[in-house]
Amino acid sequence: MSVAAGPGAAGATPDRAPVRPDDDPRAALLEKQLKKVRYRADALIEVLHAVQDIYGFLSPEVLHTVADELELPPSRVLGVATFYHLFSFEPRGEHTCTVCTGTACFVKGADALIEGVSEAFGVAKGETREDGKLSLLEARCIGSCGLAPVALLDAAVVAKTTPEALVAAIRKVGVNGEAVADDAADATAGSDEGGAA
Amino acid sequence: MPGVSLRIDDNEVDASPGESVMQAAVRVGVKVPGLCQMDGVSVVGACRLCMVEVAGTPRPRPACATPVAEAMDVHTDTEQLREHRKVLLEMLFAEGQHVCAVCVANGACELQTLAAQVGVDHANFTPPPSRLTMDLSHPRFGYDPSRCVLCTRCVRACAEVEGAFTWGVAGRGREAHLVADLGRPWGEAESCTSCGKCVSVCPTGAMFEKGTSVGQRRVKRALVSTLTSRRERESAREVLK
Amino acid sequence: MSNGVDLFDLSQKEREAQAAYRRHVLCCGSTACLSGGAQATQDAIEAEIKERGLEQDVRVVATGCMGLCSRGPLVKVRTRGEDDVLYADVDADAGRRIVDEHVADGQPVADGQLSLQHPFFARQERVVLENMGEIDPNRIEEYIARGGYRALRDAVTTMTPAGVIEVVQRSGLRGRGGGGYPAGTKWGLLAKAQSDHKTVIANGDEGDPGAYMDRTVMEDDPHRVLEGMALAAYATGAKHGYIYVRAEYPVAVRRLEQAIRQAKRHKLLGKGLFGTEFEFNVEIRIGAGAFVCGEETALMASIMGQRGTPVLRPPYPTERGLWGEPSMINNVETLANVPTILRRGAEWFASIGTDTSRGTKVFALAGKLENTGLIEVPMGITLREIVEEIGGGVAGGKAFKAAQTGGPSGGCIPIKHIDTSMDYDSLLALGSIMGSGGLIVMDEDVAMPEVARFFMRFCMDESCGKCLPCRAGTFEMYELLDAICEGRATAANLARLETLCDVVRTDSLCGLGQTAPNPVLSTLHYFRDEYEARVVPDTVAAAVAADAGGASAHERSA
Amino acid sequence: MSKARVATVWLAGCSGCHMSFLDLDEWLIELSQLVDLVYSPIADVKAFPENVDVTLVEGAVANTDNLELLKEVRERSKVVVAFGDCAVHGNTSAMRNPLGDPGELVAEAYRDAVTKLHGELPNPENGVVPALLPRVLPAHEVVHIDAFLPGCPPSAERIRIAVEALLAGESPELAPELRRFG
Repeated sequence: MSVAAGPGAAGATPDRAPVRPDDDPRAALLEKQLKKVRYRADALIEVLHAVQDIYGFLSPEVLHTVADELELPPSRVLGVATFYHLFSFEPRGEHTCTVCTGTACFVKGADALIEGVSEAFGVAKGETREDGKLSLLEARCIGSCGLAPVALLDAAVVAKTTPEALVAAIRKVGVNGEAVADDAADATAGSDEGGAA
Repeated sequence: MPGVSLRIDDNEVDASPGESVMQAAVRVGVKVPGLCQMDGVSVVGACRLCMVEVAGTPRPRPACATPVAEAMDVHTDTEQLREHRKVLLEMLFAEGQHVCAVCVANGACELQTLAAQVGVDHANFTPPPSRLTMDLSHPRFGYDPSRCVLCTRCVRACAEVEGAFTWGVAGRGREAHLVADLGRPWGEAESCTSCGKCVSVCPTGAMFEKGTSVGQRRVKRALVSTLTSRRERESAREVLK
Repeated sequence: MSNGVDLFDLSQKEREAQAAYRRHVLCCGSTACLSGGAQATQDAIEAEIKERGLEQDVRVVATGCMGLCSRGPLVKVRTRGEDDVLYADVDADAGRRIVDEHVADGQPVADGQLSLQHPFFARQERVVLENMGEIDPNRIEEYIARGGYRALRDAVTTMTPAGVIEVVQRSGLRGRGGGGYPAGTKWGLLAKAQSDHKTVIANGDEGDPGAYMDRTVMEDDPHRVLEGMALAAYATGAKHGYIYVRAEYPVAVRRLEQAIRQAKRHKLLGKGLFGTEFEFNVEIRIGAGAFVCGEETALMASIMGQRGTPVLRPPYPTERGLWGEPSMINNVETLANVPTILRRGAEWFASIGTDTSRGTKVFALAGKLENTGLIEVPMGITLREIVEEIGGGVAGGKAFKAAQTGGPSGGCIPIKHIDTSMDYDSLLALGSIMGSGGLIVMDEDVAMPEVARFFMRFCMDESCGKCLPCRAGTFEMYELLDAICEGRATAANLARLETLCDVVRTDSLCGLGQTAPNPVLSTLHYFRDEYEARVVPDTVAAAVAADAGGASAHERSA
Repeated sequence: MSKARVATVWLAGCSGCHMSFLDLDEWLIELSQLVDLVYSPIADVKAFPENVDVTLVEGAVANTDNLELLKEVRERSKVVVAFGDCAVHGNTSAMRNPLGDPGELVAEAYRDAVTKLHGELPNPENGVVPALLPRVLPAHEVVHIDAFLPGCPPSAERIRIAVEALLAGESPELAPELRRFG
């Protein structure tokens, strides 16, 4: 191993994610993925994709594990992870609304979509609402320019949309208005989760 | 090995193949401004302050990363280059919080000297959020990201000379910043050997020795280049033995 | 399958199998139509056909993109001995009606028909997209039945590598990723390099926001990309290939993975191909959201699992690239042209287009037009023909203002140049670039400084941060553009913006920074009055700055 | 020949630049033959006068008083010089900028800190103390500046070269070693 943090040090540090499959079922999935790429350092990006799929986001503990397993300096792992915008360092909301901000969508009013959703649900662009219900993200271009403006609600494409229609679609999957006003509404509209798929 | 001859600002220069234009220029007393270049570590050509005009090429090239060639005609100090260097330095100042008056490196700062040379006489400071927190967790050294110019000399010295790979660059664009290991405080970086090479190569006061005050920077920037050239020389001698 | 005869057999068999059906219902299964509900349409059509017991007689195929994405889901009914009939905006009900009336009774449905003689289709010339909307991208047999892999077989068994390069060179094919470097010349450079570990790389990191040509090719005709790569590998002596795909294109990744498996099974990839020594394998690498990875050296860094920061060239990748070995990067669309060029000849290809821009170009036509979608046109077509005929004119009766090509690296073409020829050199002369093929039309309502701000925001967000001019310059230019758009910039600010354009363009390390000022320069050139109209006197700007506590990063003294 | 009308003002700074000015020592006597000092923190003049030829501005613009005075200076002066690093780029005065809202900083210092100063916040409403600007600005972000005189403080030598040039109606040209920040 080329870094000072050798295998001995790894055991002594409490903040590594468990690598033994019996500790955490997700660790088994990660291990499988690491085996698949034969622990090759150049597969770092694929491994990080896998970590995000498995854990939902990249935590420092898992990044440490990845560095150890691929025998990469931790600074290089963090450097790569933070370079690419698709990697997230905090858990995403239960639902994700991703507004495409490609040129075609820009020309057709993507800004208004973001503003509309942001106002209706009280969530800032690029962030997750405090109650963890909704993340509002931007995408560079999802390649559906013919249908501009478009947004992704979880995995479903909402095409040729308007702020009103998009807000309605988000409500339909079970996200209510402002997070603060949610307590009262929760009792009536909490059952419709994951309806978008 | 047959040498090459070229012209740098109307000086005839003899150089060896593989040398950079910057190295050849120094020998005839032409000092091309630069921040990221440093003898003893690899060349990245990132600060773009050493851009020079080479006759026959469409755009200026970094002197640090351009190898000499026979009959090359180089100009290092044209009006356009001077103007561009000034703008580049202004942008560098605008990225950070380079308050010379309260800096360890005051009087021994490459950025400060360059600004004076190039004629930057005013500036604005607007550091991005990632550059705000000073890291004083290391027992011997401190790091002030608002004074970092992202030359990555420390990253290269740490990786290429010390072999610790403690320092890396994280984030991108304007949010690019140095990190130790996984972005933990420097003092907790397991890989750091506390060798201080990063501090020695820092062109500004971003990395400093604790206990030094304004204008008291002591470490020699030549440390790393001395180490590497000595290593090369002496290991050649070992082979002969 | 070990030789060409088997390939021919397979093709024959597939054609016979297809010919056994009296009717084919081709349902566009491209990403755009799917997001418009194409799956439900296809399900309804299949159910209806089953209900009527027509399965033996009618074949339903989910094809790739038919092009007119704004009118999806699209369905095409093909009947032996009759002209094809195309239906637009086909929902499940309309799909059932098409089966009831057209497929079962032979009476085309009157509503929703779109004439295939419509200029949107008639004005196109399809080379790269020749199989789009015709084949099921999941089946290698259909690709082969339309002549696929024949060019590879013939090249490997009857031509020398130099002979292949010569054909590509003679065809005049230029790189479709933006720069327009002659493909044959690039292939020649890699062929000349001495190494046993040469690599060809297909660049599918389509980063231009507003473009999806490469995505469509990879998703809907993946074998074409593989065949193009294999031809490049044979010609240059490479044994290994990578396809670098944006992570935003999961369908493309799946289809390419499947295509690679199929090609291996049919011995079209792997060792000892066509009974010769030729060997070629392909791996897929997935990006993770970084526009700069479209740049050659950044792309290679990313393939090697590193930060996608560009490095200085020279050395060029063909000298020292991936893992330090000679490597060649071609855009997906460039490679997708190659099988057809080999099959139909350099002269045929060179006869399309203009003297310096041969062949066709695929554009993602978007923005404020009646018809938007994916089109392929001969180079040299005028912008007017694209906008007015293919695009059906500006939507809602508004006036055309400008078209943007080349995305964040490109520029705009104003109305006075609408008759310009769409080729590499004419676009360059107008201060834009061909780019990868994004073509966005803007109407009178679009404010050009805001367009420039949009692209600068993009470049600022995508700058890798390695070199100073791009990292700091794109930020400062964005701040200035924002100040201009929001009415708090002075004439001095505008002058500073122009200075920064010059510095960033001249001094940046890679193409991203060198071209980032283009949208500003171009809109300033053609629409300077819009910038000047927003500039305010010093006193006004000072008051705004003080109120905001000088929230903007700009300087006020000249 | 009438004497040039010269002023110096002190915005958000430490007065170090003015101290350095006093370091001109006996040259000050010569200077007094050439100029009338019509306004200065070291002269007892209440209002900034009209028709000033040259004004040296020490300090950054940190509060509403600084802002008003600097605008007045610009309107009433032919030549305005950013005098010292605070005026030139904000310097130490502007180091609060990255910390954000000055209201929070004031609350921390006056009300919330363990070693609080007063226990109550200074109130700009009553007109005794001026309100802080959200961000400290160098002089050139507020008004046009004709010449920059960097240094913390600029040495007496720099000041003399600059003032001599300005009085001769020229733009001061400082040698590289004399225009260093800090």
